[in-house]
Order: sequence, then structure tokens, then C-alpha cells
Amino acid sequence: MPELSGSRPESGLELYAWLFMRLSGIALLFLALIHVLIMHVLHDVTVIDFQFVARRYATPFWRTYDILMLWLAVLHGLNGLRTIIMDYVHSSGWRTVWVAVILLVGLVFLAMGSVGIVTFQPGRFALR
Amino acid sequence: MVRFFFTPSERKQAGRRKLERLFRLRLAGNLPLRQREMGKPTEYVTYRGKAGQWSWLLHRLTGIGVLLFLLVHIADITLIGWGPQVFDRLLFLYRQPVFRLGEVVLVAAVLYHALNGIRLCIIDFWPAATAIHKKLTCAVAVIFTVFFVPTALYMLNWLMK
Amino acid sequence: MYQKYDAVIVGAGGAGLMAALHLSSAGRVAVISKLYPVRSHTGAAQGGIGAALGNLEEDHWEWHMFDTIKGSDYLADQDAAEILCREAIETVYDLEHWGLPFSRTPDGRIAQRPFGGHTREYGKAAVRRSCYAADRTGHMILQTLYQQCIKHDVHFFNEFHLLDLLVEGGRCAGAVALCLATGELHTFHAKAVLLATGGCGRMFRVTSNALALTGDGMAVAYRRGIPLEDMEFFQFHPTGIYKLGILLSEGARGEGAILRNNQGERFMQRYAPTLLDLAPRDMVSRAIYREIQEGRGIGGKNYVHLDMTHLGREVLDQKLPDITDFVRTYLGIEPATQPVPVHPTAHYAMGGIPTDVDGRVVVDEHNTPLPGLYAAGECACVSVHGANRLGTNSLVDILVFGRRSGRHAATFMKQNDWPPLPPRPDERAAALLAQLMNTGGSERAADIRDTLQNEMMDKAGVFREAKGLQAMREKLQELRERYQRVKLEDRGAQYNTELVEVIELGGMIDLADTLVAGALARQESRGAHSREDFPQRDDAHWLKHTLAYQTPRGPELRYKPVKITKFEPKERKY
Amino acid sequence: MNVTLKIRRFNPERDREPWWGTYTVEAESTDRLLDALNHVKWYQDGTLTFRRSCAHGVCGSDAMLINGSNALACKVLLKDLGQHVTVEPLRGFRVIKDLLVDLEPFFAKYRQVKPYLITASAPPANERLQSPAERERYDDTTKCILCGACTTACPSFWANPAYIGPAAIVNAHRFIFDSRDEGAEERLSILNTADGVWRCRTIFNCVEACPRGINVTRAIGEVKQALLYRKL
Ligand SMILES: Cc1cc2nc3c(=O)[nH]c(=O)nc-3n(C[C@H](O)[C@H](O)[C@H](O)COP(=O)(O)OP(=O)(O)OC[C@H]3O[C@@H](n4cnc5c(N)ncnc54)[C@H](O)[C@@H]3O)c2cc1C
Ligand code: HEM
Ligand code: SF4
Ligand code: F3S
Ligand code: FES
Repeated sequence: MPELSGSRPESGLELYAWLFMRLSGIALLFLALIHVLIMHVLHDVTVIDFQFVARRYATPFWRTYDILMLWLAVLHGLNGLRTIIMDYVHSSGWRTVWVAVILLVGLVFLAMGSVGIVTFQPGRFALR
Repeated sequence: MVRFFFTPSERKQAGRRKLERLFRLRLAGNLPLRQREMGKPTEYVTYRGKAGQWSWLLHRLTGIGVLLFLLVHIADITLIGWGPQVFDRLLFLYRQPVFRLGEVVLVAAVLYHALNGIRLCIIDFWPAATAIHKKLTCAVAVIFTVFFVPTALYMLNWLMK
Repeated sequence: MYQKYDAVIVGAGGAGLMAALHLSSAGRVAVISKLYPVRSHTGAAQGGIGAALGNLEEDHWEWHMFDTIKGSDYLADQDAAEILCREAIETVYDLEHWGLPFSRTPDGRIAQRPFGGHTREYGKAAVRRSCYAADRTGHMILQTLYQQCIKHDVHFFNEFHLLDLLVEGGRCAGAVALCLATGELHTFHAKAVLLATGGCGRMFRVTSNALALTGDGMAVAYRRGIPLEDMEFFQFHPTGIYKLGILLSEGARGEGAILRNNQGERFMQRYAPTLLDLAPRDMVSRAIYREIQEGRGIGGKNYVHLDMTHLGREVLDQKLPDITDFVRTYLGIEPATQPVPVHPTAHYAMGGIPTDVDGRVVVDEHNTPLPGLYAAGECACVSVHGANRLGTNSLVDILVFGRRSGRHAATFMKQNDWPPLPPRPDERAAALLAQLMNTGGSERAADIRDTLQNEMMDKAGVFREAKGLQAMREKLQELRERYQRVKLEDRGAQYNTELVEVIELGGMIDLADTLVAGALARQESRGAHSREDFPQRDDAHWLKHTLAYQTPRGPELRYKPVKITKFEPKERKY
Repeated sequence: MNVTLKIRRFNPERDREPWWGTYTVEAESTDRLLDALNHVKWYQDGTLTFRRSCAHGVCGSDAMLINGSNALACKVLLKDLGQHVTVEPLRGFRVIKDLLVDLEPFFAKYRQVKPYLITASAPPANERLQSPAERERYDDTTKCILCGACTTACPSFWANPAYIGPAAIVNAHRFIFDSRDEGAEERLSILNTADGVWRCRTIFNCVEACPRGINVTRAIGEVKQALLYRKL
């Protein structure tokens, strides 16, 4: 029987990506919803300012929380995007380009976000 | 063994199979190869799918939407490292009505995406739940409404003032 | 296009695929089929496949053989029937080993159910002999065989329509087929050709047969001078859905469903006191017609009720899910609470291309084989069904004789070389196409077909008599003339399905001719052939097979004796 | 009742672009759509091309896009379609002529999942035993008639024709969960790829489309589970 159609060697990647989407999704359910609740609903943008953030980041809890959420959300979202790319982009060349872009965006934003959260030192700025 | 990478020869083989497939397509029937006339976005809205199709479409759109917001959000959060002047000036931007309305949409998107995501997880980890998938979809709609309506009202409180 | 193969199988139903499996290891084999293999009508068979496995109660192949002979009204060839019933057992196990998902008994063995005419101890009581997979037995058989063909890398030419057989110097040299996708003629040069093109029920108005079951293989062989055997015996299945003819399997009655007339009476008590609703099909169909004739049809109309209400939803959904679904879909009736309107539906051709027990096509009353040509399945006549086939015996037939002909052809093709081809092998096929494409006539094929189907139903259906048959012969003559002027709107080459339908119609007219001629000549009632003017069976004159040959004056009939080995003809009572 | 059929037509030998043909048919409300199509072909326009055979939903020939969703023309009745019926070829397959599409890639995918019993051991003299419960385990997926309605209803497949598609997975499921089969490992590896089960996004269009009432999404889900627990 002729071996046919788009079959490629088995790879575990898709399975783990799939599993990660679900697990990170469940984690994000709590992380993101509580985040949205606190930052976008209970406290609207009229009360949120530098001070608010500074107070919040005084304890390591919220920093850890935000770091975790940042990583999960970015990886979840970008992997979701990868799925979508795989759906609509079929040439392997363009796929590679897109995946590279996604990786790059992921690295840059994860670095930016992480550095922001970890190195944030409100004391460096004179508080009112 | 699970593998993430393929050897060049495997890659080449996969490529050849793909060629073969194309070739077969051309061989089959010896007809002038007529491209699929569908394959356009219209496919998704003109097919009369049921709840599953629309849920999926929304899930995808909200996913992309939230992702875009997230990226912007990360960018602005990092601005905090530049000090209160920079950060608070940026927040001024967010206090524009357009952005505040957008925020409500964001909450809706996250909420829907989250609830529907949970529905998907339930079905994925417990395939027998496919039997009640319509009920689950209803549940998503109901829970969404129950949470979103008061939240939206609360968030749009400033409009009333 | 010219193609060279060791063997060519025409038809990818149960018979064709089974043969392919046994041939493909022996050489280069092609299967050509006008439908994708999984679309073949074997997939529509519901009730089961008969084999004396004895999984639920004692059973022996001799009992099965006796039932087959008695069911055939003693017209079956007993040497063939013996092979059928013996090899049935092995064949069913083969299918199981290939993965066929049979329904199971509680201890994990193949489940069996009672079926019409199948009895224990030579007619004492009904026996559970039909091996089944819910009411999708044929579907599972077709799928399983196709799956095995994929495994064994059988080469398929899908959507190729057989147009002609090549017979050169007393040997079959190949076949000519139309590739529907391109409109090209392909000449298949082969050492052996096997015809497995299925039945021809579409010559009747109400039929359980697929639109594609137009008897092409029989017609092609007939036009090449090969006789057709016992064509006058055409089985009407008692329980077709009212008007549509869609089959409600005998499995329903096997599970306990009951036929009732307008008084709610279980009328089969009067016709077959022992086997009741599970009497053979010819009897039940006649009984239903009698009830209708005598005014006991439901609401004075021409149908009776099949009552399944007492079986319970559970049994219906588990053991008869498909027919339950048909009734719900097409009639909007809930069979668990309402009786279902049914009447007889044209179902199965007992006759066909005459063969010996190895599937070799034989061309005269002395059983002289035509080397290189084989036939199996419904298009063939071995004859194991004689004048009336028992339910479940066709699936056995297609598999047992599909296998035997495959095996025989495998040795044949090893021992022989390719016969020479005639100089222009596709000449006849090309001429046929050219003629049809250029008639420039005005007769609509559909009108001709409608007339054919209606008239056949009325005049050559369950009951026949000289007058009607005579009128039918004249009608056929008229239809043949009209067919000369048939109109073709589609003149394209690619997927010209209109052309295909017209070709099929031409074949059906020829087949109807043989059926009517045989029926008119046979002045007796035997099995499915029931003459109102000759209601008795007449063994002294008519215990013989009909062979119909094509001549310019219409079919010429000859006869050949029935082989009797174990069971002397007796009166047939159930 | 009078029914207006709007049929997507395309003849490769004549047309450069597909077009809509409109036909009015006098029919009974309990007639099948297939009867109406046949009526058009037989009495109005002989060039109308489509596949059909059994006419009662068991051969899988006549899956098509009817009033916007996939179904078998012989399994929908006119009364359930209304007086205006739109008929198009299946989406995602190459249209060859009118309602007739190229099925070769579809069957190629079916063949790819090794849809046949794989066993290492020699068969016993009689049948292999299988309890009714073991038989029930894969019953649903044995019903498939390979009509293609599910695969061509799947948005994931429209987007990416390399996706192996629900029909092939259903047929893999039929063997993976058969207690007699020993080839699950091979089939699971074939499906464990980007174009395998993981392209399924649980959209359920396949379930809605399946004329045999197979719970396709559940079957796919069970295959995903099998992969998941195989690896962990
Ligand atoms: C509704 C129904 C229920 C039945 N139930 C039972 C049952 O329960 N038990 C039982 O024993 N029997 C049953 N039968 C009878 C039995 O199913 C058939 O007799 C048997 O399946 C015939 O098999 P076959 O292989 O000869 O032909 P088919 O399965 O009909 O196959 C014919 C093949 O020939 C091909 N073909 C035809 N013409 C051409 C051509 N011109 N060119 C190329 N290819 C061609 C077709 O494409 C097809 O592949 C039933 C029949 C029907 C109609
Ligand atoms: C809040 C809890 C969340 C849950 C429960 C959740 C769940 C899921 C699940 C299960 C999927 C997989 C869908 C599929 O395979 O068909 C998914 C996809 C996706 N998610 Fe989330 N998610 C959440 C939050 C987020 C966030 C915050 C983002 C944005 C960064 C996001 C972006 C995406 C994207 C882009 C996809 C891909 C959509 C697609 O393939 O159609 N999700 N989500
Ligand atoms: S799963 Fe259903 S829809 Fe899909 S091919 Fe099989 S029968 Fe058709
Ligand atoms: S529609 Fe497609 S995405 Fe999955 S559930 Fe069905 S295969
Ligand atoms: S014609 Fe066979 S499924 Fe419709």
C-alpha cells in the first residue's frame, strides 16, 4: 500500500502542546479571572496608578502571581496563535517564518514582562 | 520515544510524500485541476453549523483578541520601571472612554474564553461528556450572562454619573 | 487505453472482494467497479449470514443443506448446495479472523438468530443459524473485505463501467470498461476475468435494490453469447417499506416481529402453521398478496402490517437499529409503538450467469466451461438457490463461491498464458457508445425505464400468467424499439452518468426479455415463480434449469438437468 | 408540493466558473431529496451529475451540502427542507462535476490509518472470543459508511486539508478499541501528529453531519485520551 498524504514522523510536540493548553487554561482560569476582577473590575483605571502598583508589589506574593500569570498567558496565547498559523498557513517555509516570529515575540515579551515585574523598585522613585 | 526534531532525511521523506500527494491529486481523473472554490472565510459563516461551530469561532476570536491586549499590556506594564511620571501619563490614556469601553469588551472576551475553555477541558478529559455538549454550551452561555451583566453594569457605572 | 493484468475482477461487492483477496497474492490483479467498493450493495444486507456454527443450539451443515434444497423447491443443484453449507462455517470464521465485528453471545461467541426457512432436524422447528452484526451484517462484511483488500494492496479501478467482455477463440481474453472520470475506454487484457456485478432488481418498480443494481454483468455476458440460467426465478421479499421498497430485514421476524392483516390477524398461521412468519420468502410474499387480493390489506390498500411493537424499544435499538431508523426516517413511524406498513419488494435474482462449483462460467447444457471466464455472487447462478433463495444464503453464496472462483482463477492464471487479443478489442464497446451518443432521438430513457419497471411489476412479479407474460413480451419489443431512439442530453466525456444510465437500461431490457421468456415457457409454479394458470409444481416436466441464449429473434431457451444427490424432491410444506 | 431546487452546477468541459441552476419539481412531501434530484436528472436536465446508489442511507454515495449543512440526499425528506432547497457539493474536496467531488484524497487518508485488523497471534480454529461488552466498546464507530459528510463539515479541515479528518479517525477508533486488535500502537503513532487528531478543535460539526448518528467527537476524544495515557 502506498504511504500517503502529508504523513510526517510522529512527534510528541502536539500532544504536549495540547495538554499544556488545557492545563495552563485551567490555571489561567483562576489567575486571569482574579486578575481581571481585581485590576479591571473592582478597581477601575481611575484608581489604578503608580502608587497602587507600588503598594501591590510590596509583597512578593503578587509579584509571584503576576510572573506566573505572565508566563502562562503568553505561552498559552502564543501557542494558540501557533495552532491558528498551522491551520491557515500551509507552506512549510511560511510556517517556519511565523513560528520564528512567535518565538521571538514570546521571548521579547516574556523578558520585558519578567524584568519589569522582578526589578520593579518603587523606592527608586520619590513617592508622593 | 517522543521526538521533537526530525532528521534531515525524515524531513525530506515527508516532503516527498507531500509531492506525491499533489501528484496523485493531479493524476486522479486527469481533469484540469480546479481549485476549491470555497476555502474562504465565507465557509465559516455560510455553513449551517450548530452551537459548536459558533462557540469555536468565538473562542478563536476572543483568544486572539485577549492575546493582543496581553501583549500591549505587557508593554505598558514595563513602563512602570520608568517611574511614576511616565506610567501615570500612560494611565491617562487608559482613562479615555474608548478604552474604558474596550475594557468591558476585554472582560467579556476573557470571561467567555475562560468559560468555553473549561467546557472544552471537560469534554477533552471526559469524552463521554460529548453526549451533553449542547447542555454544556448552554451552561457556558448562562454562566457568562450571570457573571457578565452585573460586572458590565458595575464597570459602566461612570457612564451614568 | 490498454492494460495488462493476470486477472481482472469486475465488481467490488462481497463476491468480487472475496475473490480479489484470494487472487491478489497469486499475481497482478485489477478490480474494476462502477462504484467505490464500499458503495456496493452488499453493504445493504441486513439480517445475517447463515452457517451451522451451532453456537446457541445444536446445528449441522446437513440440516442447513436440507433447508436450502427444500427452500429452493428442489431446483438447487445439490452438489453445490452441499459445498455452500459446508464451507459456510469456515467462511464465517475467516471473516471473524479478519476482524468482522459480529454481535456476540454472552460467552463471547458469534451470535446467531433464527431466519426464514432455516430449521433443525429437517424441518422440525426454527433454528438459530444466521450469524449477524446487529442488522448491519452486509455493511460489516463489505467493510471487512475492503479493509483486507487494502491490507493486501489490491489494485482498484473505481468508477469504471464494464461494457464488454473479450471472448477470442473460445477463451476469455479480457474486458472493456469505460472510465467514468475521463470517458476513455480501457481494454483490460487478462488471462482470467471474474464477473461479480451483483443483481438486477431495478427492472422492477418496487425494489430493495440500489439504483446501481441493473444487472450489467449478466447483460454483457448474455450479449457475448453466454446463456443466462433460471432468470424466471426472481425473489420478492415480503417486507419492503410501503411504496419505497426499502427492505425491513427478515431479521425483524427472526427477532419475533409478526405480520398482520387489517383484522389484526396473524395470517401466516393459515399459510405455514409450523414456521409461521419465518416461512420462506416466496410463501410469505404470496400470502401477503393473497391477503391483499382478498381485501384484507390495511385500509383496503395494498399493504399489510409488520408488527414489532411487542419487541420493546431495547431489542429494536440493539438488534435492529438500522431498520428502526429507516422506519422513523422514511415513514415517520415509531416502530416500538406503531405497526409498519409493508408489502413485497423485488429483491433477489436467483438466476444469472451459469457456473460450476468453482465459479467457471459454463455455456451449455453439458456444463462446458468457457476457459478464463468466472462469475460469482448474485450475477452468477451456481445454482444453490434454485427457485427460491433462503434468507442469509446469499451472503454465504457470494463469499463461498467468491472464494472458490478466486482460488480456481489463481491456478488457472498460473498455468496459462495471455490469449491473443482481437485486433481492435474495444470495437464493440466503442460502437455502442457511438450509437448512443448519436441517436439524435427523442425518447427519454426515464420514460422507457418507468414503463419497464411498472409493467414488470404487474406482469412478471409475484404472480404470473400466460396472458400477462405474453403482453409483457410485446411490451418489451416496443420498449426495445423506443430504446433505439433514446435521447441523450449529456454529451460530455467526464462523468457522463446519463450515458451510464442509458447503457444500464439497455441491459435491463435484455434481462427482462430472458426473465419473461423463461417464465412464459415454464408451465408450473415452483418457488418464486408462481403461475396462476399452472399452480402446481410439475417435477415430471420442469425439474430442470432454464438456459436463455440471445438470438436476433429474442431469447432461445434450452434446459439442463438438476443435480440431485442427497434429497429427493418432496412436497414443500412448512 | 412544488419544490424549487437551487443547485450548484459546474461542468469542467463547458464552464469556467460554477453557476446556480434552478429547477422546480413537483413532489410529495415525504419524498427524499434524492428523488427530487433524480427527477431533475431524468425529466429536466440529463446533464445534472451526482453520485447515488442505495437510496436509503447505507452506501454513502450522496453526501452533499443541503441547505447549508451536510447530509445524505437520500436521507432527508423534502418536508424537512422547505420549498426552497439549496444543494452544493461537499466543501473542501475538489469539485469535478456538479455535485460530484474528488474522493481520492479522502480514501487515501482512510487507508493511512491502517483500517484493518492487525494481529500477531495465529487465529484459533473457531472464532476469537469477544464479550458483548468488549464488542459494545467500539460499536459506534463500526457504523461508518465513509460518506465524507463529517470531514467536509469540519472547519479545521476546510482550513487545512492536510488534516486527516474525522472519518479517518473514526475508522482508526474502530480498531484501536477492538479487543482483538493488536495494532493500536501503530495507528496511534500515525494519529499523533500535527495533521492527526490534534488538529481537531472539538467543533462538533462532524457529529451534526454524520448520517449514521456516530458520536464522532467522542471517538476522536477517546483517541486523544488513548494517546495521552500512552505517553504519560
Ligand atoms: C436490502 C438488502 C438486504 C439483503 N440482506 C441479506 C441478508 O441479510 N442475507 C443475505 O444472505 N443476503 C442478503 N441480501 C442479498 C445480498 O446482499 C446480495 O445478493 C449480495 O450482497 C450480492 O453481492 P454481490 O457481490 O454479488 O454484488 P454487489 O454487492 O451488489 O456488488 C456489485 C458490484 O458490481 C459492480 N458493478 C455492477 N455493474 C458494474 C459494471 N457495469 N461495471 C463495473 N462494475 C459493476 C458494483 O460497483 C459493485 O461493486 C440482501 C440484499 C438487499 C438488497
Ligand atoms: C482564562 C482562562 C483560559 C482558559 C480556560 C483557556 C482555555 C483555552 C483552551 C482550552 C484552548 C484550546 C482550544 C482548542 O484547542 O480548541 C485555548 C486556546 C486559546 N487561548 Fe485560551 N484560555 C484561557 C485564557 C487565555 C488567555 C488569557 C489568552 C490570551 C493570551 C488566551 C488565548 C488563547 C488563544 C489565542 C487560543 C487559540 C485559539 C484557537 O486555537 O482557536 N487564552 N484557550
Ligand atoms: S463518520 Fe459518519 S459522516 Fe463521517 S464518513 Fe463515517 S458515516 Fe460519514
Ligand atoms: S468538526 Fe472537526 S474539529 Fe473535530 S469535533 Fe469534528 S473533527
Ligand atoms: S444513495 Fe446510498 S447513501 Fe444515499
